[in-house]
Amino acid sequence: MSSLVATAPAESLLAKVNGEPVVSLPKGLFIPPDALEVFLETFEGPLDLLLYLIRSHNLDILNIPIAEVTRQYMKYVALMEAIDLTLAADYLVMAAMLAEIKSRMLLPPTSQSEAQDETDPRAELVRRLQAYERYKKAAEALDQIPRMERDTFEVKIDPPPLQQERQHPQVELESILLAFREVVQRAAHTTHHTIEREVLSVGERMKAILALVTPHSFTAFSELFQQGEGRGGLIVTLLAILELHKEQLIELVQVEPYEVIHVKGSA
Amino acid sequence: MPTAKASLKNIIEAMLLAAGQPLSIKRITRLFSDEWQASEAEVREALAILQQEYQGRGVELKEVATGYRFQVSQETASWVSRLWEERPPRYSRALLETLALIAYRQPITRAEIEEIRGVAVSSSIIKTLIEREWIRVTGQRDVPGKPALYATTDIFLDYFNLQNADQLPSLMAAQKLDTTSNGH
Amino acid sequence: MPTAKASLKNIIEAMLLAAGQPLSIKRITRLFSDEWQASEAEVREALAILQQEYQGRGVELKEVATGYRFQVSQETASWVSRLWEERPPRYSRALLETLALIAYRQPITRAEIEEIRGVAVSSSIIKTLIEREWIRVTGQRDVPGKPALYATTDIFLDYFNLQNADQLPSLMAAQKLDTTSNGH
Repeated sequence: MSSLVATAPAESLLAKVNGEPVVSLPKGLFIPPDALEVFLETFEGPLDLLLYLIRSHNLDILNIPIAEVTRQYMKYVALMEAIDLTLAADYLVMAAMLAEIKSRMLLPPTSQSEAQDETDPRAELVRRLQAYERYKKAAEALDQIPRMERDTFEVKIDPPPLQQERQHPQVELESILLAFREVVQRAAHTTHHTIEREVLSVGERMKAILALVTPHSFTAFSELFQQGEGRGGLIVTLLAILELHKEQLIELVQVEPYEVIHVKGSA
Repeated sequence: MPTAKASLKNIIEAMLLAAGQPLSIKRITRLFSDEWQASEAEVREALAILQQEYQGRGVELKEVATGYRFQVSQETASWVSRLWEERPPRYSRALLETLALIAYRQPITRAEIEEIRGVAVSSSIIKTLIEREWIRVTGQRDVPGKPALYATTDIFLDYFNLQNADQLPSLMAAQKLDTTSNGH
Repeated sequence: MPTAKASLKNIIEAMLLAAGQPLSIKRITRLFSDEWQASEAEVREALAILQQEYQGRGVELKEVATGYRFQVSQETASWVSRLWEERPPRYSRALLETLALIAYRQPITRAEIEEIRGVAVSSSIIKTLIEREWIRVTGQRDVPGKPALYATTDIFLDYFNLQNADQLPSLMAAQKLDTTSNGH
């Protein structure tokens, strides 16, 4: 399998990822580092990023070299984190999915699974990538259609002077009041939601925990919980730890019952 | 391929029909100044040809004080007027919400309206409200870009039988309204 | 005196140029209902003649979802745009992809869009699309939570110069996983 990683084109230090300096950009990233953020922000999510990796390296979407693609994907995710790009939880979920497919492909096929289960572990991912690509292309085609305000314009000459009494829609004072109330309520509603999301997002917390733990050393379980966050914060942190553990992104170690639990990042 | 002159004529035709206001020969010529370098004489010539071509049609090209414009010809005008005699459509929710915010939070900028509503306010909404003379620009907010401040007019107050904006019903009244009528 | 047919054509020409929105054959015919008694066939014929007469000019007569309208022809459009300082609105990829999914998979819920795109759809995108009246809620999916179903509108089709959803560019076909592919 050919490596997708460029052989050290740039010697300058670009960023630090998990404490390790990044000296080379993934292949296909021939852009000045200051444009990096703009470039990374152009991805419309994990599927888009994966498609980019596959298409820009001319890989066969039906036979994705999953180990290489995963490695590349994680490199980009690490880069995004390194330059403090707000990383949506969707990227981490995809990372977990890739890791799972990778491990399933490493498993020797059992006789039973060979008999009735010929599905490629990559099948679901391929299906999703294809579906996304279809609509991504459709959106590009839609953008090409000649449209108003860009490729053509409305024609409008003045109405004839004969009609002086232009009919206007009638409006009740009541409907203005109701419109105002609705807009005020909606504004209050959205603010409320944003606050809730920011404080209690499991995805965000997963990211925060991943940033805290390293594969090389143990972190005390209790250190992951922040004082003064209240019950909600405790629950979100616990959920995030369980989720990360389920996705095998962290390891939990306890020497004896009731001993301190330690956490470390998966190698 | 049309000849250069035919195209100049076509472009001027389209400009006049899309502009929504009369265009002077100077302004038209200026729009061609960089690449095309059309002269005023050429523009004038194209206008003359257009004027001829539209003779005996549904619209005519007229020269008025501020320039040239297409207008509905006399023979067709009474028929065309029928378009506006039909029952006018209702205002969109977006328009009512914009109007409500201007009424209750005046003076207010477009950006402030957009921030509260969470979406862009289309220019046509502001235009419709100004055309109806329900809102007007009262000044500029003293921030970068000097955005226009909108407020309601006396015509707006008259329409709703109000003496001043303080007489607008309070939000409390809306709550009451809600309990009496169960929506629609 | 113009002949009856020529005048019908002239009137329709003037109506379409002054209306500021597409007019359907039905609506045009209705405007002639009392005195003139023009039939839909006659109106259709006049429109066909107009369409021909405006070929190769600065504006063209187009049929879109809600009716016929005159619009600036593509050859002259870039010149006409010089009339305004505002640049045409640009739409983000996220918005266009969301719109494409609604157009091709309607009716569709927000969660279904998110599943295909693999990322959350921001509320502001849905709001913008509704505000532009390109999409609307057509019902609710009969699953827990009763999520809203979105579909595109005729105004969306009008904006993109389409008569109906069948005129959307065709979707690319997906390769099958089980067939041996040799790339492309």
